[in-house]
Formats: sequence, C-alpha cells, structure tokens
Amino acid sequence: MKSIIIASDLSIHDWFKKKKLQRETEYTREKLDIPGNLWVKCYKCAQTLYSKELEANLKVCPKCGYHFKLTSAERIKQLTNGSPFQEIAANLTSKDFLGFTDTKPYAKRIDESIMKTSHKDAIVVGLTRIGEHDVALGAMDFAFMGGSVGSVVGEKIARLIEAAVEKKLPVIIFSSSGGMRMQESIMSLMQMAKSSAALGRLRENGLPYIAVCTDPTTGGTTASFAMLGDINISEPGALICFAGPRVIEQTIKQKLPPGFQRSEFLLAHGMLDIVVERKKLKETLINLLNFFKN
Amino acid sequence: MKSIIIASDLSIHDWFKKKKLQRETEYTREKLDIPGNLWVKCYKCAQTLYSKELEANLKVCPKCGYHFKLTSAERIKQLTNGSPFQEIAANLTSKDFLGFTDTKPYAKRIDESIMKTSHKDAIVVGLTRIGEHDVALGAMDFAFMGGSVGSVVGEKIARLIEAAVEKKLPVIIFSSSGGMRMQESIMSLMQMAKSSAALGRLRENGLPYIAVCTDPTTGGTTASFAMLGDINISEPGALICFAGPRVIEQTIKQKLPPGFQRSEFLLAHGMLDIVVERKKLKETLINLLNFFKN
Amino acid sequence: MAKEKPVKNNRNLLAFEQPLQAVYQKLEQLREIQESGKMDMSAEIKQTEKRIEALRQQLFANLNPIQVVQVARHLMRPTTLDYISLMFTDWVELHGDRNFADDPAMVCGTARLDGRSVVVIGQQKGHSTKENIARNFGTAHPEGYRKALRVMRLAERYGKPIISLVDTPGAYPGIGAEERGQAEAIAKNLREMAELTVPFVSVITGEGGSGGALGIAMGNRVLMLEFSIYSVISPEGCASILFRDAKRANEAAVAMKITAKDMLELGVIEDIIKEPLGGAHNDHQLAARNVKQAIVKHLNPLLPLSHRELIADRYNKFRKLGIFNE
Amino acid sequence: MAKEKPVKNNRNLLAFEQPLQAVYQKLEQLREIQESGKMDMSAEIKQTEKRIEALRQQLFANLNPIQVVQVARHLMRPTTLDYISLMFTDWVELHGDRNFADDPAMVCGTARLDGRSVVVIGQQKGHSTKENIARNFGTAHPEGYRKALRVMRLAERYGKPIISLVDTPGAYPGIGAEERGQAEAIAKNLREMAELTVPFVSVITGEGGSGGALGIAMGNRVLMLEFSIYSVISPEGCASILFRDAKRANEAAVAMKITAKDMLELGVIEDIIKEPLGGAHNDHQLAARNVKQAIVKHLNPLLPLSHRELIADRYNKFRKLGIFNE
Ligand SMILES: [Zn+2]
Ligand SMILES: [Zn+2]
Repeated sequence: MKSIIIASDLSIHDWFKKKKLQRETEYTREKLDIPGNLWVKCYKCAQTLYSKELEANLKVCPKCGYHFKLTSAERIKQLTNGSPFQEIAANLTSKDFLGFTDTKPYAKRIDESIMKTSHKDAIVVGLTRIGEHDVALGAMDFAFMGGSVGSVVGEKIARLIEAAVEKKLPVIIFSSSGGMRMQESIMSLMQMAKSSAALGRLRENGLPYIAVCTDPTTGGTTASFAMLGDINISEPGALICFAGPRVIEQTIKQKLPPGFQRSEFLLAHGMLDIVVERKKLKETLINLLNFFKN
Repeated sequence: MKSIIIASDLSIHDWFKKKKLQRETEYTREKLDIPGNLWVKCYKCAQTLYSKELEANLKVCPKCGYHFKLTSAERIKQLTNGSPFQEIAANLTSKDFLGFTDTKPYAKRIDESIMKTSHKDAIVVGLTRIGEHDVALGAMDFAFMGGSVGSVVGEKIARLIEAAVEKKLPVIIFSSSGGMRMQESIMSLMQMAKSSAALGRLRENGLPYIAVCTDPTTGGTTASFAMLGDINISEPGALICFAGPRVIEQTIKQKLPPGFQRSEFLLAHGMLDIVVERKKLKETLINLLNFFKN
Repeated sequence: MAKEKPVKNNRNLLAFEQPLQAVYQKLEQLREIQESGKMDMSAEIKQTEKRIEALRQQLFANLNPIQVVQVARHLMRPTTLDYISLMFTDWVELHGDRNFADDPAMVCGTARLDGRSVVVIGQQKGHSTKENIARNFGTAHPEGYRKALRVMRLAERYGKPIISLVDTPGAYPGIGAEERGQAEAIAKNLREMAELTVPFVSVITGEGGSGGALGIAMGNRVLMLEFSIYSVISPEGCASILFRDAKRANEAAVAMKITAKDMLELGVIEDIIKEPLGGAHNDHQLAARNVKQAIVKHLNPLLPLSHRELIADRYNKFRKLGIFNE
Repeated sequence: MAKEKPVKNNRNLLAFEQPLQAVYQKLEQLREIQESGKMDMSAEIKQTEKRIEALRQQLFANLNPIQVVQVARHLMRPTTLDYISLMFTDWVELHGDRNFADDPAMVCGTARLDGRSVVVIGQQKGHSTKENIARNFGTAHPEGYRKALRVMRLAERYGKPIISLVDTPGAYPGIGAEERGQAEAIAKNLREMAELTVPFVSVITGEGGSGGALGIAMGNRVLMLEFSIYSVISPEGCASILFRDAKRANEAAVAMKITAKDMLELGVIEDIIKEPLGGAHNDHQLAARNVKQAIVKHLNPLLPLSHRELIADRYNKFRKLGIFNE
C-alpha cells in the first residue's frame, strides 16, 4: 500500500526537521508508580536520579530532558501552586454494565485500578486558578487502565465543560490516554461524540479551550477532545497519534521512521501550535490565558 | 528545491489517477479566431474538421474531445438557448491611467483588442436564464488581451455580484484568463481583493456561486474568483494553476510531469468538485441550481 | 450497482449458509431441465424456491454476532453508491477536500429525496477486489473526512438536510493518514457535526467501525440496518488486544455487543431497519426501499425544527450516552 | 533579531550607496586610532559621522524605483520577527495549518500591543542565506496561507485585532504548492479577510509581492514603509514578460509604479511610514517604533466599530479600487 512519490517543495524544511528528529520510535514503557525509593532510573537515558531532585525538576530528567508521566495530582499541583481545586463529579465510578469479561472481568479491573492508583477513574476535573486566571481544568491519569476513556471520563469532561460555560471560564485539559476503553464497547466510542459536542458548545459560547497532549495521547482520545484546542500544546517527545505505531507497522509491513508520531513530528505536520518543555508550560498557559482575556 | 519524499498511502489512488493523465503538459496554443473557413484543424489531434459540424458539437472536436475555447457570446448562447441576456455595465472600457508602455502603449493595446475582438473588455456579465433558473452570469473572453483582469473585469464582476445580491440570484462565472493585467499594475492586483470581497458578501447573503474554470485559468484569476465557488467545475483538460508551467519549470529546473495542472489533476488533488464535458455542462448546472433552490 | 437478478447474489454463500448449497444446486438443475424444454419442472422449481426461503428464514432467525459481522461485511452488500442510485434522484457527486486530495473511500454529493434537496455523504466499499483497492476498502484518509465536512458545511449554508451512510472497517491507519492528521480530521468533524444547524440523519448500513464511522455519524437520528454492526474496535482487534488471541473474535463479538439490537437497547440508535430475507445483499432494491422509508420517517419530524432546536436535539442525544455509578 | 549597533548594518552597502564606502573606511580608521588611545580623534569622528549622515540624506532624498526595490529587499532590513520582538510583548508563536504542515515562511502568533491582545501574522525572510533557506526566502506555500487564516479566525473568535506584516517576493511557485492548492489557499484568504469581524491593519514592510502579499494584506487600513514596494509582479518578471527582456527591470519598475508614494496616490494604501535615515535596516529600533506608532494610530479608530461596520469599511476600501471609463 505504499510507493515513492515525488512531492513537495517543502522538502528542505522537512529535511531540517527530520534531522532534528533522530529519536527512538519505540514507545518508552515507563513503570508508572515510582516506589518510595530514594533513587530512580531514567527510562530514556538510564541514568540513576535522586528522587527528590527529579521531583524538584518537575519530574523531568535533569540529564536528558525526558518528561516522566505525571499523575493528575502532580499536574494540578505544578500548575496551581496550591490554589484550591474544586473538584467536579468526584464520586463517579465506572460500571461494568455489559458484564464484560476478557482475561478478567471488567468489574474486577475497575476495583483493582482504584486500589492500585487510589484514583476513582482516569481523569480528575475541577475549577481552580492558574496564575491570575480562574480556569476549568482536567488532568488524566495514565496509570488508571492506561488512561482509557469510558463513560466516567466522558461524563466528567462534559460536566467540566458545562461548568465552564456556566461560569464563563476557559477550559484546559491534559490528555494522557491509550484511547477508548474497550470494556465499555460502543459506549466508550460515544464519549468521543459527547466530549466533542461539549467542546462545540463551549466554542459557541466564545470560551477558549487549550488542549495539552502529554505522553501518550492515542486513538479516540486524540480523535476527539485532545486535538480540538483553540491552541494545541504538547510536551516534548510525547507520542500523539490516531493509530498506534504497532497497528501501522502491521498494516504497512515495515518499520516506522524515527520520531514518527512524536510531538515534534506533529508540530512539523501542522497539528500542534506549540511544543513546550514542562518547566515553561505554566508560563505559556498564563501567556495564552492573558491573550484570551484581554 | 526538491527531493524525494516517501509519502502518502494514497499512492495507489494517485497511481491510478496518474495513469489516466498521460496527456501533454505543453500548453496548446490555439489560434483564437477561426476565420470564415469551412474547415478547421483540431489543435490537439490535428484532424481537419468541418466548421459547421464543430459548431454543432459545441466546439468540441468530434474526433478527440478537445474543447475549443469559446467566446463569451458562444458560451452564453450555449447555456441560455436564446433567453434574453440583460447585460450589466456593458459600456465600461479600460483606461491607461498609468500611461503604461512596454513594447507598445497600453492605450493602443486596448484599442487594438477592441477592434480585433469586438468586445469592450475581457468579460461579459449580465442577468439571464439557464433552464428554469434566473442567474447572474459572467463569461470571460480569452481573446481580449489573454483574458487578463484589470479594473474593468474586476468592476464588472463586482457589479454582477451586487446585482445578484439585490435580486437574490445565484452567480455563475466562466473564467478563462492568463491572470492579472500587468499594464494596470497594482490596480489589477486589487481586483483580486475586490472580486473576492464581493463573493464574500454574496456568501453572507446565502446565495450560491458556481465557479467554472475553462482553459486556461491561471495566476491571480485562479487565486481569486475562479477558485471560490460553492462548487468548482471545470471542462476536461483545462490548464488551471496559480504559477504557470513555465514559471515552475524555471524555478525547479526540471520538466513537469504530464497532466500537471490540468483539470483532472486538480480534481485528484481536491480542488475541483466536478470535471464535466461541455455537452453535459448545462445539465449539470441546472442540476446544481435545482439543488440550491429547493 | 444494483443487480437485476438479486438471487444471483446468493451464490456468494457465507459459512453459516452452507446448508443452502445443496438446495441451490438442485434448483439450478431443475432450471436447466426447464429451459431445455424437455420437461415442465415449474412445480418442482416453485417448491424448491420455497424450501430455500424457509431454510434462509431459519438460518437468519437467530444469527449470532459473528454471523452478523459476516453479513455486514458481505461483498455483495449494497454500498453507499448502490443506495444512492436506488434512493435518490439527481445525484451529483462532489469531489475533493480543497486541501490535498479527493478521497475515493468517501463519496459526497447533492441529490433529491422525493424531490427535496439533500446532501449525502458516506464511505464507499467495492463489490470486487479491484473496486475495493480503488476505494481503499472503504477506509478513508483525513482527506475523506475533510471532504465530508466541506460538503456538510455546504448543506448547512443552504439549509439542506444531511444524510450519512456509514460503512467502514475504520479510518485508514497509515503513514500518510497520520502525517496529515487523521485524528484532527475526525475530531473536528465530531465537533462540527454537533453544531450543524440542519437536520441530519445517519444510517449504519454495514460496518460501523469505530472513530472512522463516528466521524460522519453524528446525526440527530442514527439508524442501523438489521445486520449491520457498530463497535469501538473490530472483534478481531478486540480479541487480539484484550483476549490476547485474534482467533477469539467470536467471543469478543459476543462480549462487545455490536448488533443493531444491542445499540437500540443501549440508546445509541433510534431505530432498526429491517433487511430483506437473507440480508440486504439478496435484494438491493428492497433494502434501499426500507432504508429510504426509514430515513424519510426520521427526517420528517426534524424538518420543522429551528437551528437552535436541531443543535440542542443533537447535543442531548449524545450527551445522555454513558453508564456509570454516581 | 534587532542589532545593538545599528551602524554595523550599513556595511552591507547597496550599489547606489557606494559613495559612502570611502567615508566609512575613514571612520573606521579614526575609530581604531581613538580606541588605541594614542590620540583623541573624537572631533574628527563626529565630523565624519555627520558627513555620512549628510551623504546618506542626499543619496536617499530621491531614490528611483529600482533603488527603492534594493532597499526593500535589503538583507538586513527588519524581518517580521524583528518587528514582532521590538513592537510587541508576550509573543507566543502558533504553528501549523492543522492540515498538512507548519510553514516557516509564514509566522503567526498572539502578542500584546501596549497591553492589548492582538494576533500577528506575516511572511518571514532571513538575514542570511541559511536563514533564508530555512524560511524559503519568505515565499509561503498553501500551508502558510492556511495557517494565517486559521490564526485570523482565532483572532475573530475572540474579538482580537489582527496585524499583518507583509514582506514576500510572492507565493512559492512549485510543484507541491500547486498540488496543494496555492491558488485556492490565497483565494479563500481574500474572501475570508473581507468578512472578518475584527479590526485589521496591514503593513507592507518590505516586498509586497503580488497575490502572495495580498493573501494576508486585506486590512481595513493598509500602510507601507517609505522604501517598501507593492506590485502585481516583480519588476524582473514584468520586464521579461512585457518588455521581453529581464534586464529591463529598471524600466519596468518605473512604469509599474510600485512605491509607497504611488500607492498612496492611487488610493491603495492609507499611510506611509517614515523610515530611519538610510532605510529601516540602519536602525531596527527606530523603524519598529515608527511602525508601531502608525499601527496604533490607524488601529485606534477601528476599535469602536461594530462587526458590521468593520466589514463594510473593508468592503468599501477595496470596492472603490479600479480606474476605467464609463
Ligand atoms: Zn534521562
Ligand atoms: Zn481533435
């Protein structure tokens, strides 16, 4: 299904970009819960890092710049500096309404994930402040069933956006998700429609939405709320895609080039506005919130 | 400024399309005024054709399907079947307001073109009927200084569209143009802005515009009113481009592939809705006008 | 294109239809004899035809989900262009996304439904390998979704209802598709469909494959043919990821609840469209008649609604979908 | 980026500036002596600087069109990003057309002009061959025009004024550009700019090259720097087509009337922005200050206008352009 096409005089630009993207395609499998150890090994450069130092550096490797995944709590803390976080729909939990069992019943998966992560599901949403700005903020937890989007995530996003419409607030959502939650089958697919429709309503109300894709943002998540920002932002090196690298490699029967589907690739292909390091993220968000406000 | 990029799994589709486009890139230089001869030679297949027969076949070569250029009068006649044509701004003529002289004074060129073509300038616009539909119709004359767009063409298009807004009519414009009229310098460039702004007003008023690109439609004409249809139509094999083939060949220092910038190429690249043979053109227009009306 | 002799299609028998094979052979023999003029076998022919019908009725009375999948993917199942030619008049296909390409896996155009102007969009599969290659097996690239959006906006600008016919294994997962923003294209469609100010009816006619289906399926009403499917991932995909074995697609198909009946129970769709005996591929005309009737039935109540009401109606439809504990 | 020592730029002397060469050399020698501490040359230095200024004043008092072209294209002339860094605060560059690519020949972003949020778009040239290759010499592809449109629409959605800084030899004429609809992209921008509901000021800072310039230049007010140009085709292009000899560019430049003064007389622009002595490249800061002042002056009266008034204002501005016999 592929051939060589002589194309595009944008090639010089592409060529420069591609030189910059000499990075591994392989998806870095990060053990998500760093245990109470004093020392952590970087998943990218394999250097041993002092936990406290990593923490102080916003969980970015001081040696190689690798951005470790953040929990929703860590994300919120980094952005709000202790401003109160008024959580919305905190009590929603997932339901095994199809009685879905693969290698394990979905009901059991839910319980185990709640136990393991002490999150109720894969997103936390609420109202808070970033800098001088009141905002409606959502942050996903990849540790909760791979950040998969089921009815709870969809509902929480819809409620967050509806609260933003009511209170006339900008919306910011940090995605980190393997896609739709298959255990909820079609109902998970419908969350793409629901969240996108809510964003349509937000837009009709003249309120801005900043989408932040963090590593990884894939599948139906990317193909709905994660790509619909007035401004689309990402952290460096994040995997952002519709079809995952393995699916594509199976389809086209060849290895993907390095850097494929990483933030910088999406920037070069026009899908992201800004790729921004974590340490400049808050400043960038405030700058954009200022723009929308004044 | 070029290189080979491995791209696009649309390639099978492209490949099929490309096979179909084994046609000459060279622009066919058609002598525009077929004299009172009984016999005409086809510019494409070089067959000798009986004038009356060619005429009866809407000036399409019965042997090879080559679409001869039409004058505005011929175009209007083919579409309206003798419905009255209420011409707008019939008396406008071009003015050599810059005192522009290249190898010849512009004033002289205007006079000679009027003499040669018995048109006042490169477009005729007016209100008429196609089938059961009242329409605002414009048709360009390539014979008048290569269909170049100066103040008169821009003004006539703007008045046509304003009349359509007033009378709530759809607009159809047949382009055939080498681009902006350089002898009017910046003022010709401004006609791109003027005609496009008028089309914006038409759109705001909920009235449809069908753009028909005929051979050739190039330069600023393509980059303004000729590409802005709700529906973009073209006749087969027409050259339609922004930069002309020679300019591109000079820039990239290589020959262009066959079929480049022809109607079928633009269709494959998503710029045209329909490529339609002249004998089906009227039917297609009526079909579309029906769609907009009911 | 629609077949003159629908019975011909039957020959492409699915695995679970194998019991029909012998009876069909017999029918053919009888017909040969009849045509040769040697004997009058018309009574026997009639009887055999009845037996075929009875057997088919029995076979299709209780299809399991994986059998439904087979019918939904049947090579002779009517495609979007088949339905268009049978349900509408004055079809004018519109091409191109005005950006990059015309995607043959997605067809869009203007048409008339009982004299009313509408816009139709839908994924296009083929009836042969050659056609399927040309149509990329009904798996669209971003260009396809952008073309669909362009044509939906055309409909909106002129107040015309939109009909979408959904039949795709999914959006194409390839390098070019990713480069040109498959995710962005689908996401934008979802948001823009939610905001359309015109009546919009979607019909899942065959495979409703995940985001690639949803990307044109946010109608005010979503209908499904009796033997079509709608799912977040293909049964094969689900089996290989969740069941760790692609061969367990049967199980996955059952677990996932992908049939029209499941969708109606979950509130995802508003109506099920009855198929001709033995599936839509057995009788394109009848299938198209049923689909058209259902579209008209569901479109009519939408026609008097205001822009605001149409948007609210669509919002509410999708807003309420989701099952959780609170 | 802006230079600390603007005088340094002078060294890139244009042909008609050659008389300055000798005086500059003298100045340099004097400075060397001064810096060595051997003698006090400050009086002589001052005098030589004055001579340079006087000579420059004389040279620039009556530039002919082709000399203006040279100044407009000067490698050290402030680029769009130079102006942005000198005129605005809180610049955030936004990338990408959300379709195909990010075009580095066009820059777009959000910024503040004296505390007011605005959106800025403009073609970007380089100050060196390397930079120019990276920026494609300020010649944008369709992606650039589509990015600009996307960001203009963002501005419109949130009611922010738009500033465009125009500096391009033209839209890029290449295979990919044609394939992806250079004409379509520019045409759509023209129509959409006409319909923008926010105040919009365009400044031609260097080369206003044909449709590629106009594609972002349909402001309610269009301003030009003193030594910028605006034309339907480059003098070289015009010469080779109409004069049948590319070397007759001088003649073409005269015949075409491409200077700011010509544009003001023809009613194409509203104002001319004074440049620092010897051209904007001699003093980026002063040039930026002048441009900023002019933008503020012309933007302020637009701020109270309603959506409808802004559209009407822009329509009338372009509607009236055209000279003919009736
Ligand atoms: Zn590291
Ligand atoms: Zn011929």
